[in-house]
Amino acid sequence: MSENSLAIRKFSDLANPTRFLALADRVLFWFAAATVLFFAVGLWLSFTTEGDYQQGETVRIMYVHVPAAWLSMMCYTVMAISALGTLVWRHPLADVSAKAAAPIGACFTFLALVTGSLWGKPMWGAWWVWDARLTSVFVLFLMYLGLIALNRAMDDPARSARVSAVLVLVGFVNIPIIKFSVEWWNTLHQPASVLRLDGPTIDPEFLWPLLVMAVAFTLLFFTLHIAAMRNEIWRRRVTSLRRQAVRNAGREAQGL
Amino acid sequence: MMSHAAYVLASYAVAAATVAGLVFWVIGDGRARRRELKELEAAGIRRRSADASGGAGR
Amino acid sequence: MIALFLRDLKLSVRAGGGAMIGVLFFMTVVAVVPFGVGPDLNLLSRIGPAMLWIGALLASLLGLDRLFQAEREDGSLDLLLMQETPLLMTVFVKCAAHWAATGLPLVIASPLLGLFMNMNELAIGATMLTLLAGTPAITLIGAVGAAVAVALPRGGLLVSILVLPLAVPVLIFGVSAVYAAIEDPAPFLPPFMILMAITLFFAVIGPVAAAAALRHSAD
Amino acid sequence: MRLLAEGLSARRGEDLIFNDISFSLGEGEALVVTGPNGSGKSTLLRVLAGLLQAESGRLRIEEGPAEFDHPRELSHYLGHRNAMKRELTVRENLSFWQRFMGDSPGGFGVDIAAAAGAVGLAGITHLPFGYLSAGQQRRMAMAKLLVAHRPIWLLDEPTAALDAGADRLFAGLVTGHLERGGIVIAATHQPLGLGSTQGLQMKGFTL
Repeated sequence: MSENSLAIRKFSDLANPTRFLALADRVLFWFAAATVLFFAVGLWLSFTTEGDYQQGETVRIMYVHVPAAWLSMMCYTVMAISALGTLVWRHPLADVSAKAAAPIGACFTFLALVTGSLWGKPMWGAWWVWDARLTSVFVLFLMYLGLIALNRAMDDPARSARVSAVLVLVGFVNIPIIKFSVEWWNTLHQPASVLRLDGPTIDPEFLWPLLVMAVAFTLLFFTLHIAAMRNEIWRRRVTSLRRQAVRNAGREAQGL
Repeated sequence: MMSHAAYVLASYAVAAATVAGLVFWVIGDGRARRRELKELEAAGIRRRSADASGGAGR
Repeated sequence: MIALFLRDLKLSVRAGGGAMIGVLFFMTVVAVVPFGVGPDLNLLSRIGPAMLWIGALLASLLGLDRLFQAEREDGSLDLLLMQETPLLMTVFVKCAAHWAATGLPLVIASPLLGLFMNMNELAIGATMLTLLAGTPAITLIGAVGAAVAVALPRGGLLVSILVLPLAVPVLIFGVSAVYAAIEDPAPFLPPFMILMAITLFFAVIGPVAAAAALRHSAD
Repeated sequence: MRLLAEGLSARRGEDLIFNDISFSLGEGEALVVTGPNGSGKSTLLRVLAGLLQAESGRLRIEEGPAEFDHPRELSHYLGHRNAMKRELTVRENLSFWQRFMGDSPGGFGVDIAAAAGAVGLAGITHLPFGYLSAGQQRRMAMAKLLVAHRPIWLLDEPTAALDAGADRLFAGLVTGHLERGGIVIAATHQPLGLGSTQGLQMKGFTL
């Protein structure tokens, strides 16, 4: 709810990075507090609910795994919207947002992969199978890493913004294609013996902790994202101030 | 079931470690940037717009 | 010498450096294999060690062409050549830094990819060990290629072409050591010792050859 | 200490670039090499720096430290390129060269802040080298001459990218080096503003 209204404000009102910084200062504490609260409740719920009769204790992995997987996709969506913002509306913060989101998204995707693997080992007896869903998440992970590498390779933010925005959008369009192709590729080779990650039909026993954890992770994402955006704005200020320092040094030396 | 509990613990541990790493990275990055800004400010370099739009940024 | 090592490490970690890109390339290359051969886990676990080795070989060739070319472009190479410190020490230290920045991450990333290839613990351990022993040899061989091609425009591709054939023995003994470790009858140590010997051999002649090539490349 | 060149000649590919160049420089003496483009000024300096093999002739040090087999080990070479990494800060660049080169016998390099001050850019050593303007980069490359002691300075068009103020500043650096008993060989087509110097006019060599 609050992140929703923030999102709207972010796009309408906050063209000015300085205003964004002021707002970030105000909301960050509350976001962090809400995150901690939800995590406390979520963790308590997820350790006190009953285990599943089929999957035993391992069902508890779901409470971390599913939110992480959800965030890995949501984060990419945020980046894609930001990329649109860069390319279409030329919003000054859109590029900052996309850049700040990439490492966070990569971390959550990594988390989804690792917890999925830890879930898969006792369930399927293998750490990794080239199942359609796993594979497309893995491709997503590689795309995140590629974007981070691209952002790091270009030191001039003004130039790199549009280039990486194009790449983000291409990736966004490509993800459904990857998913389809992988699913098709996979069913061709392997019968549907593989257990699906989406698990058993969820009954309320598992639904509550899952939902609370999902909200907690989402809040965590927004907290981190806002903080990372703030860092990115600061980083750019440092860069521009340094260039200014260089120009000043030139003038002083000429005065000598 | 013991080994299953180990998997559960491992996944929560990985999650905690990843999230903690992310949080510390964001905080540390913020600290470093703020310190650099302070250093630059101490060196007498100031944003042209900062004087006008006030100390809202910090 | 330590200063040179640290500088090269810093350069490869800073913006535009290739350390992370190498690992990423390694992951991508290995991850693409199952798409080509299909998701059959038995097949994957059988070809896994070879795929990891080929991926590591290609990935460690990635940044090699810049090893001396970057130094030449900004004039640092001239100063490196002039010093009292023997040039082959300089070359060796640059190789060590390059390996620490690009080869070592590959070794560290390899167990993760081993899991993707459904390799068992023993195979993963053996692959990691052989990569640890073998990737320095690739860097040292590559240094010779990089030194030979330093003055050429678009030397990057040429370096790969020059170096790949020379790296074939490393690949052969690396992979055969891994398979020897997995399959019982063949002993692990002989091919592994040969791999170590190759690395040590190139640790001696690689810098000498590269230093000679650099001396004569100056214009 | 005395730097002697006897009958140097150098070849590039098939062409003889210069022939039979001899000079002798003692402590506190400078040689200014002048001549039109393509007359072989840069080639001469690269031969002196040991980066090119001389076709014939000898280059040696007299009354100097004994354990050096080539004068290049006692020389600073400032070529057309600055030999600094854009990604590293100025301080990292300078401290790398300081530590890597070490001091030649008979002198000490100044510390990095002092060297940056000497080229008039004291406050910006914490910035990445790539941020600096071309003139500032050139001046920082000159600061490199100060951080490690070398008795011989080989300077190839040292003031090409510099304005008049920086020119004077650089002339001061060179004069200071000469006063401390150094040897300077500079290729230039601008007057460096030095006092008494030997001159060497390169004419180019045509067959």
